[in-house]
Amino acid sequence: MTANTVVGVPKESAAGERRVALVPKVVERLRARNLSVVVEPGAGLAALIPDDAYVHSGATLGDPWAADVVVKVAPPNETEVGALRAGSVLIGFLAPLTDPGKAKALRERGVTAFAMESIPRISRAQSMDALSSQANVAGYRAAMLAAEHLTRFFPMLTTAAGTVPPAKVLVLGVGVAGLQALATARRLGAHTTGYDVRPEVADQVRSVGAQWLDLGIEAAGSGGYARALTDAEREEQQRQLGKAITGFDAVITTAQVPGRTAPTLVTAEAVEGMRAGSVVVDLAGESGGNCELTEPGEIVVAHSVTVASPLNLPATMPEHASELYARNVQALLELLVDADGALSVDFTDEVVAGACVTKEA
Amino acid sequence: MTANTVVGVPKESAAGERRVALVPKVVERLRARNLSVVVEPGAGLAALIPDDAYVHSGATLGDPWAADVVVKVAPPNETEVGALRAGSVLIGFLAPLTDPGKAKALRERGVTAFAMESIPRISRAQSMDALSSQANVAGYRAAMLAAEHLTRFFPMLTTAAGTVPPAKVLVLGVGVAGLQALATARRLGAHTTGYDVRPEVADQVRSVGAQWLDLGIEAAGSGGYARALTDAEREEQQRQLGKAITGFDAVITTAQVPGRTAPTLVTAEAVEGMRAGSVVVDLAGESGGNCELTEPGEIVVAHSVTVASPLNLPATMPEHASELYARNVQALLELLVDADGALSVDFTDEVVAGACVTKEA
Amino acid sequence: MSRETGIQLLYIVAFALFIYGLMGLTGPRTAVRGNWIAAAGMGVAVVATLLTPGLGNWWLILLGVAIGTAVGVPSARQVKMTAMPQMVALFNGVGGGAVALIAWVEFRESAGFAHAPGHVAVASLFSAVVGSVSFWGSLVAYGKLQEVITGRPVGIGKLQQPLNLVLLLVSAACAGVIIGGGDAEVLILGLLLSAAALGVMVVLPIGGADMPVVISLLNALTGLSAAAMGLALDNTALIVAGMIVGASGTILTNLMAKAMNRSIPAIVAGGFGGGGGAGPAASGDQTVRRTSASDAAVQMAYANQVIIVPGYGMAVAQAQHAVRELADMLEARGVEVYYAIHPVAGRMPGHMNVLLAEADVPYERLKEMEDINREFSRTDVAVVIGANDVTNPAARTDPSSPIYGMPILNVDESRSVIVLKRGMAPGFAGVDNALYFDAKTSMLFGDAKSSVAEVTEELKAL
Amino acid sequence: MSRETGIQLLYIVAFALFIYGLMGLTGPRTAVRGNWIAAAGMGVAVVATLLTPGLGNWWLILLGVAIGTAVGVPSARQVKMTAMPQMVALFNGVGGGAVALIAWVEFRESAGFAHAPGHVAVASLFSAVVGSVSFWGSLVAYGKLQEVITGRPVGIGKLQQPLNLVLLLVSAACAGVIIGGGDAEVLILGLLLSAAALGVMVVLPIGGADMPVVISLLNALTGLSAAAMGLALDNTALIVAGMIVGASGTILTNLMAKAMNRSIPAIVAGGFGGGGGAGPAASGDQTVRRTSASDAAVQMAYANQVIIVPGYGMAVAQAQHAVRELADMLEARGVEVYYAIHPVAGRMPGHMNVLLAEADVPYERLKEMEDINREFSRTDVAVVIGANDVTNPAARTDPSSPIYGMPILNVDESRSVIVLKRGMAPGFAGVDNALYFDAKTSMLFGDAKSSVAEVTEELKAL
Amino acid sequence: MLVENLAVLVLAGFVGFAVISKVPNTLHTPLMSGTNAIHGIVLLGGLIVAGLGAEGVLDKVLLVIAIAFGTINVIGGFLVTDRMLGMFKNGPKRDGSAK
Amino acid sequence: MLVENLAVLVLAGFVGFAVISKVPNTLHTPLMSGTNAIHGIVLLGGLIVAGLGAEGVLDKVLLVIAIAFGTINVIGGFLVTDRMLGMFKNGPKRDGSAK
Ligand SMILES: NC(=O)c1ccc[n+]([C@@H]2O[C@H](COP(=O)([O-])OP(=O)(O)OC[C@H]3O[C@@H](n4cnc5c(N)ncnc54)[C@H](OP(=O)(O)O)[C@@H]3O)[C@@H](O)[C@H]2O)c1
Ligand SMILES: NC(=O)c1ccc[n+]([C@@H]2O[C@H](COP(=O)([O-])OP(=O)(O)OC[C@H]3O[C@@H](n4cnc5c(N)ncnc54)[C@H](OP(=O)(O)O)[C@@H]3O)[C@@H](O)[C@H]2O)c1
Ligand SMILES: NC(=O)c1ccc[n+]([C@@H]2O[C@H](COP(=O)([O-])OP(=O)(O)OC[C@H]3O[C@@H](n4cnc5c(N)ncnc54)[C@H](O)[C@@H]3O)[C@@H](O)[C@H]2O)c1
Ligand SMILES: NC(=O)c1ccc[n+]([C@@H]2O[C@H](COP(=O)([O-])OP(=O)(O)OC[C@H]3O[C@@H](n4cnc5c(N)ncnc54)[C@H](O)[C@@H]3O)[C@@H](O)[C@H]2O)c1
Repeated sequence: MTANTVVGVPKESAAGERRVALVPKVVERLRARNLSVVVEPGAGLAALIPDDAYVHSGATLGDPWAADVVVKVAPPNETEVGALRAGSVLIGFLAPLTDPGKAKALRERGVTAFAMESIPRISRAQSMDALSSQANVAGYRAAMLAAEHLTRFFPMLTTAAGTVPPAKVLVLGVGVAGLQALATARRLGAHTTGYDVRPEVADQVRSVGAQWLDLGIEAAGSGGYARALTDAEREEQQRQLGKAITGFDAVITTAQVPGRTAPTLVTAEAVEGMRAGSVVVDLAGESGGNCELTEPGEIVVAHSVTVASPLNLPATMPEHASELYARNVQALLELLVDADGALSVDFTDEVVAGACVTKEA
Repeated sequence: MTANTVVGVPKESAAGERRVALVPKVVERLRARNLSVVVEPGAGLAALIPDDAYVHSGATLGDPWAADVVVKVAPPNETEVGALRAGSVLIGFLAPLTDPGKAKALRERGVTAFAMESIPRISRAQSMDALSSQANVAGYRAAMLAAEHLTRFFPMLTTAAGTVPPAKVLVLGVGVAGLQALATARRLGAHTTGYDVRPEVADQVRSVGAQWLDLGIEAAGSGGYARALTDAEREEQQRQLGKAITGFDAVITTAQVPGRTAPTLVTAEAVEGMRAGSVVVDLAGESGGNCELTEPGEIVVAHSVTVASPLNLPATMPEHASELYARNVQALLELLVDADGALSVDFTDEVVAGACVTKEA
Repeated sequence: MSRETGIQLLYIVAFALFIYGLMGLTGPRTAVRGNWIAAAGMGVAVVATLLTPGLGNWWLILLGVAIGTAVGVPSARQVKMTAMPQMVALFNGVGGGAVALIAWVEFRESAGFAHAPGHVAVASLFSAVVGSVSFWGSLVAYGKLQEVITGRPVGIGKLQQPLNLVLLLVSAACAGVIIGGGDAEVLILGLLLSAAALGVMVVLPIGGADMPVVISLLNALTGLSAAAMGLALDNTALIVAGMIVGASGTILTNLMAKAMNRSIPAIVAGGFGGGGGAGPAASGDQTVRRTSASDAAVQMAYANQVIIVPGYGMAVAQAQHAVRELADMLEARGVEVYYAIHPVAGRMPGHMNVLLAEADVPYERLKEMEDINREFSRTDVAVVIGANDVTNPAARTDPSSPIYGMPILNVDESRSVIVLKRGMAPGFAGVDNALYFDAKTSMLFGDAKSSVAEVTEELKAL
Repeated sequence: MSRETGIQLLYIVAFALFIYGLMGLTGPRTAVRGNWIAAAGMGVAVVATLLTPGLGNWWLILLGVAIGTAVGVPSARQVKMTAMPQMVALFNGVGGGAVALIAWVEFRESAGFAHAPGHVAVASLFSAVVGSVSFWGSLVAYGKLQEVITGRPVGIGKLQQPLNLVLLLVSAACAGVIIGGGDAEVLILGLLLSAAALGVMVVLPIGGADMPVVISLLNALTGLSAAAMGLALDNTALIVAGMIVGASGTILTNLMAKAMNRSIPAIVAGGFGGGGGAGPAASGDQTVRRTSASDAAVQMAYANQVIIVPGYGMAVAQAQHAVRELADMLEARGVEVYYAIHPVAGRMPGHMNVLLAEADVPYERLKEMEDINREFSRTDVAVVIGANDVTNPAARTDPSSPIYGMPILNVDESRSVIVLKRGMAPGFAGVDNALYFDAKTSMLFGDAKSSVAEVTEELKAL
Repeated sequence: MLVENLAVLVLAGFVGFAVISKVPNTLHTPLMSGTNAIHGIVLLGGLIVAGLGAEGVLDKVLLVIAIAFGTINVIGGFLVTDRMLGMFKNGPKRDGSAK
Repeated sequence: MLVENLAVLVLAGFVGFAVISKVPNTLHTPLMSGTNAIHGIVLLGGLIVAGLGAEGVLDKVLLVIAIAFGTINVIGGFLVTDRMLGMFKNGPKRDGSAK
């Protein structure tokens, strides 16, 4: 490995992906750590970051694929895998659990790859936790999306033309995204309620001023995640949720179990029970959705209820989403290089080991 | 005039108009006042109100144009004017100041027409003030729209991946819509500032927790409205605003002077001065817009700044917008009928006289 | 133990009961009990005195007590609540009168204090002067409050002060001559009469609104005269009781004056007017009643139901958090609190909702106009915070008013109304509000945020 | 005016100064002045006494005063701040000792109070007993605090109470015989010694943590003995001063016991342990220091800069509005207040921002970790409200900790730390926090919202 | 004797001062009325002077008036105070139920 | 005489009681120390008994000790209290600037 490692930032190729892996502010910081940054021309345009800004912060424009370390947001497509230099390092979301083929291709290419989603969620690695940072954006946007599609006000308003009651918002699955969705909806004046299968979430739900919906089903898994429910539990949950959901104007679902398809929480019947004009925002679309009527990436209207399943919400707020992601990447990069900016990867480190999906043989 | 006046509710024909002039709740109340209501099938669909709901509340489905009183939201198009029965009464937004031809056509048709926007803004008539009720919806949606198009967060968030500062939102022209936009943006966590030419607005701006931008130009007109600025004042205003706007992430403009084209507050130059990714939401598009780059009804991106000029924001939240509008209409109707539900219009009443644009000869 | 000692011990018990009772009187919870404890002390003191060896003239004593009881009990029982202040003035006056009379008799009995030690004469004469001032001053105060005499200041202008000084000097001169050995009855009469004139002259020029402070001051003076009489008679109970009343009465007078924004010297100098504590801008001849944060606090604390009526002023003051805190505090005391949200309160639709949501007021506590209007007649206190037009009864009653026909919140139906605003300025519609001149309305002037905070603080102290 | 009268008047002046000084001592603003006013009163009293006609034995007096000054001044000047409590105990003890000795001398000089009125004997003997108890009890208290004697309770178990009773009865019996006419010196010696043994026996079984309450109690007793001596010597100054100390000391003892969650009877019965006011769940042998709302309030009120560190507990308690109010109050007093926002405080990114924005905390007051970490060393008080992991120094120092490597807020660098939480439960990471056992940390246990509200209330009372 | 009385006087003054430090405005009037009743203690003076010998008719008349005055002050004072305080009791009737 | 003294005693008790009603915990220790200094007034007893005649040597010795004790109590008490209170003064130095 040579000193002064070069970091390449390609333009994202996935449809609708407006994020970029590094932002100028972070480029500056990496420069201070003796790293060179090569940015593909136009890489930041979708996030409204002009090339100038990168140059200004000390990056050069050029071919990112020739770099020692390539940092991306979305997993590389086949062409991009092919463009990677053998022996180089790739950092980005790599979907190792849902798309194991990608890891294989990378291994074959002789690339050392670190998946952002595999970084262990331990205290020390919080600054690299891109799942959290992007889920946070997604939660905020989900609440906005619900407000946008609802034909009603979120806040209560007493006016000369009558009083509008506050919208009732239910969040199913209260992880990082769910909490932020609850908090944002409440800020807008909605009456918020949260539900999860992990019992410790009750306090967290209350801590953002929301109410806790208790269905009596507990399913805490390991590492702060939930476990999958048994069939009996699932049925009971659907039945009870179906009843509860009727009273809500907007339902935001974020329930996921790592590496599995998302549990179905909102049945077609439950949607039918909702008032006309209500909204379901399903953030679990990528893993199949929490709502039976979800068509990932689409907005469908059924029984006058809007069911939206945006696939990549963080990309709809590209500037801050990129900025937060870039900071995560920066924290990981700083773990991988020494003081001189030379790559020096310690594979015994818990974080490095956890994140690494393939290693140059 | 016969007892038991029939009120007709047609389906709105204007493009993008999702509102409806009466909602089931209000139909019920009118029934209690001895009025019959005929609803055109499908009239409520765009607002996600099924025909059933109307029938359930006591309306009949049928031809609304044969009714004694036709209530609409948007001004009637030529066909609709033709469908009106001579001697009938029409209530709705009629744009009397900007489209005097419509009044003429209605007069020729022998219709008595009341324009919702002409109802005097006096205390007693507040419950009929559809300008306020719809401006309120528009202000709320404008803030949401700004948040949606901004590539950044509205609220400040300190996270493991860095701190995001609160968005700075400036509202130019702080009438009803402007105040609600300020309040909504602030709820979402933005740092808000308001500007207007009427000096009494300063306190109102502060009363929703926003800051007051003082440029030293005062132009209070009559009836609580602003007067048009002189040329010198306009230039001075544009110059100063141009400087101030640079520092804001989102600018929402609502400045209007009744019956005139909207003043230009945000020059092309000012837009150029804004940070990439910033947003201008121009609510004055209908009367030409407050921003030089505004294309009414369009979303344009110039110098990486999004300039959105939604034309009929209340229609994007049809259920509550319709409900509030229907309440306004109901209040006016109640003024026009006697206890038996017979039409009995007192043209000496200040409100009735003000609202009336043509009278059956 | 000698009988003397026993009497002295009883006196100690008596004043201990006075003090204990008085401590009770300073808190609303213990006040009733405190009053009766003090009364028990009085009983002990009277019994102790009656045990004095060699006491005679029983029929005299009995007669006096019987007359006193016959007059005192019914008048105390039957006086109307509204006439309480003048009753207190009267009771205070007769107390002062008793002191003056006793001093007079002592003078006569002792041939002008011929053989008494110097301090006895001084103390007796002091009590005579103060007692007489107190008696006549109280009578004038009574007359003013009872409207027997005009409530407006009556004075002789610039000459007032010199005249009062002359009267004071005359009584002092009489006293001096008596102490110096004079024993002519005219001396004591001169002393009593000049003191009487002084009492009348000092109180006459003071306006009716300031009377409570004046009565309190005379009360403290009567206390001091009692203490002086105690010194003259070498009676501990009198000394302690009189002095306690003198000291606590002085503090109390000060507190009262402060609560009314008056200074005692200014009041006594007779500079103040007859308006009933008029607000800063009483419109026309109508007067408004001011209240203080602590009074407002007590009123709310002992209410069953309080309705808060927020308006544009609350928004301008950004007082929403303070208001929420006040409501919390009241609820913790068991008071039912609701917020009456008028549809056009503030300056934009839903203005109050936005603010109250920010302050995290539970939705269930917010009541719409139609719902809450039924509640006002069942409400003890309506607290109007920076709202004006939306509470203006002119909207119901005055067809010429620009707000005629606008539905309003019927705050005037509640048992009492407290209005928080900065001054008497009108609201958006620019019209005066008759509510402010209603007898059951009291105004707490000041920025809404600070006023609410003050009330909250007072509540905590209760 | 006779010299006697003059002396008496001086005594009145003296105790008036005591009372006035004591009133000053009850508020932090006026305390220093109050202390010197009381001292001035003491000067007046001493001068008045020295004016007593016929006073002799001047060299004796001079010698005593000289010795006292020579011992008292340097020890008061040089004692370390941390040793203040035992110093107070010592000073109190010698006061009690003085009383006992004087009573003894009086006994000897008057041949067993042969010709004195009954109450003089009673009062003298009472002062002797109480003085002796106070002297020896204080010495033991001193020894415990100075760690000359073990701080842990030393007792003889079940026999303690009966033994103490016997000792009390013995001294009472001696007193009885003396009053009955006995004049053998052995009687007074027996009385003094049994009282001495009683003092030792009562204090020995009490743990070091309760010593402040015990000292206060002994202080009140010494006051009473002084008052008794005043009765015996017919000296008003002694009576008033002694009684004031006796009464105020009793109340103070009660207040202190309440603040420490102790009951006086329980303490005196010797039921309590030696731990230094241990928290509810001191981990291992480490102890935490509890504080009270009022102490926390004083600490914050007199700080130049306070940093508030909010965490998940603030969110759970929904204490954001209360915290904002506290900060406002501090700022109104001129204290600089900042909020230190840790990037992962709470349970979601930006958790604290959302809450503090709801409470309308100005953005300028929110400080990010990197910025505020430089400030802690300049900060008087860091107030940690329901935060735990984000303040845990183990993240810097203990590589085996699950939070090792996480950047934290350096609250431990500030001059003092107040932690508000419900108990000793760990945070999200499940690890103990060494911060809580730090000498400069004090814990205010309870729900964050109510604790903050209490502190605010105390602040208002300051 | 005088001096002892002075001591008592001063102490009583302090007591009065210390007791009435901060009372809610609403209690001002009842408190004034209560202290008013207490200084009805002047009745004692009347009793003593009358009981230990009053000779002339005028003296007797004056004393009867004085005693009657004192009695009115005492009895009326306490009764009126009690009535005033009664008004407060109506309010806090649910006081027990509140925390 | 005794009875008058008792009156004084009772009144002084009330004063002590009324003055110390509610003090912040932080002032407990200085307040205790301050009252401690005040009861150093027992020094007066020593002065009187010594000054009005003590004959035996033992008596004299005892009295010197008593006076010394009293002096220590007074002087030490006030000084220590002042030092304790000095710690408070460091804090509120900007008190003037605050409102
Ligand atoms: N809601 C809407 O959509 C809307 C829109 C436009 C107009 N309006 C009109 O606005 C009015 C609303 O009625 P309202 O009762 O809410 O308000 P208002 O009638 O305007 O009265 C507000 C009162 O608050 C007081 N105030 C102002 N600042 C204050 C402060 N800092 N602290 C304490 N008091 C303060 C003012 O009196 P001082 O100056 O004496 O303190 C004023 O009288 C109606 O007339 C309504 O028609 C409403
Ligand atoms: N911000 C994020 O995105 C995020 C996400 C997931 C996890 N985390 C983790 O969460 C932790 C956050 O640290 P933190 O210091 O904010 O919180 P913390 O370490 O979880 O500690 C919170 C403390 O608050 C106390 N508490 C709870 N309820 C309370 C109440 N009602 N009143 C008073 N105290 C109360 C608890 O102690 P008692 O029970 O004794 O009162 C507890 O020790 C970090 O470990 C972080 O890694 C953060
Ligand atoms: N240690 C750290 O510093 C750290 C950092 C970030 C997140 N975390 C924790 O990680 C955890 C997971 O967060 P996430 O947002 O990635 O979760 P996620 O996206 O995996 O799942 C979202 C939520 O869905 C819930 N869920 C799963 N199945 C469900 C079902 N059948 N019904 C209802 N709810 C169901 C889960 O419990 C979870 O709360 C959280 O507890 C979070 O606090 C910890
Ligand atoms: N009496 C009532 O009950 C009642 C009811 C509703 C509204 N109103 C009042 O009516 C008034 C108008 O409200 P609206 O929302 O219909 O106003 P609008 O839509 O006509 O105008 C919006 C705002 O633009 C401002 N503006 C105009 N020219 C400007 C310029 N060159 N620069 C900057 N700002 C400019 C105006 O002052 C106004 O505040 C408000 O004051 C409102 O309070 C009164």
